[in-house]
Amino acid sequence: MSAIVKPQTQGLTQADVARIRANFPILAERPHGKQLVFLDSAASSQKPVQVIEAMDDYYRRYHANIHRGVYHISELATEAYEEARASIARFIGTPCAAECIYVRNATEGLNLVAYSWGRSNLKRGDAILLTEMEHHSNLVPWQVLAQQTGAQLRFVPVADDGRLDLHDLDNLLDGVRLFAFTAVSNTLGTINPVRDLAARARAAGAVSVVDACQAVPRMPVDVTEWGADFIAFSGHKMLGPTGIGILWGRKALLDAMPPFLTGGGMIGVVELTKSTYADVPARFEAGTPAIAEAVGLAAAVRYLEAVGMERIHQYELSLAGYALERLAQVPAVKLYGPPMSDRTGVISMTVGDIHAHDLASILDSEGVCVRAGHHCNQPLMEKLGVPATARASFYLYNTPDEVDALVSAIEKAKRIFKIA
Amino acid sequence: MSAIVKPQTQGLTQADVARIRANFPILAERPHGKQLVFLDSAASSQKPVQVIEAMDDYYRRYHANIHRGVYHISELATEAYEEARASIARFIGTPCAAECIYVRNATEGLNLVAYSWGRSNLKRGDAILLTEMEHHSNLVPWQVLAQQTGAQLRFVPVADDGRLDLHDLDNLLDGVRLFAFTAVSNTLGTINPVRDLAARARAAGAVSVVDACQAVPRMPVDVTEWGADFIAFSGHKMLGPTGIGILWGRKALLDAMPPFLTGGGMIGVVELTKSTYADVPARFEAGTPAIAEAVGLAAAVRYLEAVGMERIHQYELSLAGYALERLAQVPAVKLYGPPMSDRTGVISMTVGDIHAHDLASILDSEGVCVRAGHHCNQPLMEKLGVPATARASFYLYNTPDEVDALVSAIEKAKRIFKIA
Amino acid sequence: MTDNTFTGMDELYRDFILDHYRNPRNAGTLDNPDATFEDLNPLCGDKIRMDLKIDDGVVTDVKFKGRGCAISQASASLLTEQIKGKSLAEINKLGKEDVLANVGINISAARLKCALLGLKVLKSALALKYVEEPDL
Amino acid sequence: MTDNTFTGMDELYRDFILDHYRNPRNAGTLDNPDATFEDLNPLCGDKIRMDLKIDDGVVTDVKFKGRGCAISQASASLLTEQIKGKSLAEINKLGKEDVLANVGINISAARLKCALLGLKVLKSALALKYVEEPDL
Ligand SMILES: Cc1ncc(COP(=O)(O)O)c(C=O)c1O
Ligand SMILES: Cc1ncc(COP(=O)(O)O)c(C=O)c1O
Repeated sequence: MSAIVKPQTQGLTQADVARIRANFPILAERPHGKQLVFLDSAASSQKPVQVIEAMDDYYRRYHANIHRGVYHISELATEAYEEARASIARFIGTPCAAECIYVRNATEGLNLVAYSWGRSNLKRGDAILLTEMEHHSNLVPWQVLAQQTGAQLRFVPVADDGRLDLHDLDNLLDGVRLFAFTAVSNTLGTINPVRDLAARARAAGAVSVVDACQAVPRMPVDVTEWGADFIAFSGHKMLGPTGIGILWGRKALLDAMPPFLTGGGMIGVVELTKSTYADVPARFEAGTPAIAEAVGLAAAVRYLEAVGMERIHQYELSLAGYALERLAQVPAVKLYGPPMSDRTGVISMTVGDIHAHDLASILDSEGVCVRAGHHCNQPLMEKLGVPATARASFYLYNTPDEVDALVSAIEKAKRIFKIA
Repeated sequence: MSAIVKPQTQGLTQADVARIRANFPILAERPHGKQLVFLDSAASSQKPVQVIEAMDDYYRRYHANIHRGVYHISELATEAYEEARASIARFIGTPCAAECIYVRNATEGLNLVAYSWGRSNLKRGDAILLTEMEHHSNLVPWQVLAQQTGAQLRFVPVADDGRLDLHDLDNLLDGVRLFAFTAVSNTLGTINPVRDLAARARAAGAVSVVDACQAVPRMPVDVTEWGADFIAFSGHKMLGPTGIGILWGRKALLDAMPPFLTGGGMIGVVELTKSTYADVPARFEAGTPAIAEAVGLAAAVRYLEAVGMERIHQYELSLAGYALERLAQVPAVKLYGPPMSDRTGVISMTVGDIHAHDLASILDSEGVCVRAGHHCNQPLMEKLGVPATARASFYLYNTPDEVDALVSAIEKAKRIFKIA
Repeated sequence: MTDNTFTGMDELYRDFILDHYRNPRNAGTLDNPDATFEDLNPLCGDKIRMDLKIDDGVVTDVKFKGRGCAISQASASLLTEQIKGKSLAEINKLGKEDVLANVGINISAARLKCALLGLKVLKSALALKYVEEPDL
Repeated sequence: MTDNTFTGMDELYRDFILDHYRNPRNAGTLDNPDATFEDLNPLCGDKIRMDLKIDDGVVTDVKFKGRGCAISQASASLLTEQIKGKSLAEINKLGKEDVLANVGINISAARLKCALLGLKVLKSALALKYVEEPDL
């Protein structure tokens, strides 16, 4: 064992976290007879009873299709669906609920921008700027868009320390119509300077698209302060249900965009051969939406607000700081990503010649859940020169004891693989 | 009161229905102090505890992101997600689970075909055949496709009796690449001859797309027997959760189709500027999917199978028959749609000069939920010459007593509007 | 999500409402209106068009045409009666409460949209006119 | 969804598995192989290529190249040892059980894919050959 003293955590006290943990039923599970140590929240977070019960209550008391329903339970459902949108809008700092479009997940949100804004605004010779650390979901849609429009793809490089190399940004932005980048790397934990990047995109005449999947769940986000044009995030990573996410866009941009998916609920006047479309946000929500999921996501937002995003952020940073300190002292552990000043609670590592899958399997046998693989970041893994890493990620329900459990499990893996 | 004797229902006995009703918590609600009489299942069905609890259990015991997760709960989630797909495939009669693509709802499924198959197979001068009774979700995506490819739209007319007028079908099919039609009209209840239409489409060299939204929930459906190429339906109309639906497609067609939404989970090898894609079905499921919803939909399918689709169909028909008989005896009630031989339990009506919304409001005050409006069928309403109808639809949890409640509520509306 | 706006249907559909629904006042259109607007509630299909004659800041004539439920058509009809001879300043002050006062009853959220459609069309017609002739 | 395939990690990663992982037998490629195939498990990135020399229906030489976890690489290595000198008929009969017998332990569903990758590549290589030379 290391000589490091357990940290005085920031943001949340031990008692706060104990109260929070009591809200997450899954934390009582005992896989393989071991206590569950869930360190994969960057892939998908667990859900508090408040969220599960909000959806339950919806199905038990007032489920009905929304809109056009004149009867009482349909009115309740419609109200809940739109109130949820207002809650989410408030949570990310916009007074305009109509700027929040419900999508299935961040991936669909990014595709919506690529199809609707992209197909109608890009032409041969235009440039799209991305970064080398983008998740496949913020990379492949732009590859397809580039192929279909003849636009060119460019990339902001990732420096050796895991930060974006912004030296040449002005050159890279020249001729760019759209700059898409992640707020936080899901592999390295790097926090990017969103406000600065969005401002420079704007100055260069480019629209900015922020993949906020790893930001909205774990730090205060204010779209007004960020100043970007679009941001996308997923409900399931922020205590919410699967099947729902948000695309936020500036009203003026959304208003000018053609529909993406079409059908019931997004129309104005429909004739056999032509139709007019509804205003934003309905224009982008074709078909019966994920109503229960909207209700669940609103409950998740209320939960996060009640705890406080700044406190969650501080707490996660203190856990990550402790984990980095402890892991740095384990021989054969190699850590990736920037120093604590520029990162969040996502930690990628390799341990000697143990493949990430074997490591994750052995950790699992101790109840410790980490993700192993390329984390939907194949080009970045190529750049790091590893086929896969193991990734531990922390959230408001994790504890310093769980960091210790992670370290012990890694030591067990080393013993099994006979690594000094 | 009418002199009609309450029917001996077919398919399900009173005792069966009592047992079924006990599984639906919402049926105990008392809007405005009245017992809930839910006659809007064609818009969205209610959910049994078995479905609600399956999702609950998922979130409480084994939620994690699927794929790439090496640890135990992620394995459980992945297994449940794929087992759900296999259950749904079996339910619609295909041995090949990979032919079932998870989508948000039928609307997204139809858009997927329009974008992926449509954009790569249609060109100027090709024809798309639809019918005059299509839901906006099976109309507007083809309008947009026609606009973008230069293809031409044609329509199978609806006859006065609410059936498709198939006289001229061979002519209409000439030069058609894609024939999209609904299996059951959501406004008139008309059951279309799917097998025949699909066969004639095939003979004419056209791909057939069936909107099965109103069929899969309420009658036995076997895609092999139907012989169509694509079918789309929504989970929320068949006891399942919101936020999930299925696009079924022939494997050979799906295999040849380019991706639609792109991002994490649907890729093969990703480089910065190009990518290869995974096989079907993963190729069409970008991003974190609706995992809990898949689990919920599988529970819904198990519930429907346990009751038996043929029995559900028979029962619904006997309720609809009883409702039509009783309503036919109420002066000023005008009924739309074909005779019982060709219809299902969806009944559209108008009552004197009472606007459908007013009628639905008054029915609501008696606890009776019906839908009022154009039912996402504006061109059909135009054809029927009414701005709106009130629509009552029946499902396995409804009873003959609820038909009586509907009739009494209509009589109340007539009294309030002073109609003889 | 409480039910406090629910009221008896007999109270909602009182004789004068049915009368305005079946015999709308000021029905029709105006030739050369000074202000006009048509709007649709796309979710339910209710539609109203309103034409206004304005003389020296006062509404001297008004006609409306529409289709939809008794609530939307009757409130529009009642509104036309209310505004004839009124100054634009007075009309500007009209709000949700006035429409509810006309209808004589508090109504649920879903039907509120119906009741307010006429007022929305009226305000849009005037807004359009203001924009086009800012010195009005 | 039960946990009956879970086994101790010491049992899974026994010395001979680690040895085959760190010192794969028959590592490398063959010049002019009679059959060859490469496959990737896109979800985890494990990759294996296998080259075979076949003489008169018997595998006379085999080499493999790959990257991935200990389970996938060690099972591929074990498999190459097992098939050298075997007839195609014998190889055709190899299945999941044989791979598990090689590894010496029952493993969970997620890791099973890793263990079976080598066998899948082997079978694909032979299938491809059969298709190209049906008289084989
Ligand atoms: C016939 C028909 N097609 C399509 C739809 C659209 O379904 P969803 O809104 O679930 O996509 C519906 C239901 O509203 C329907 O009844
Ligand atoms: C940075 C980042 N972007 C995009 C995604 C895609 O999110 P989803 O799969 O919910 O669409 C993720 C999560 O997997 C992510 O971490």
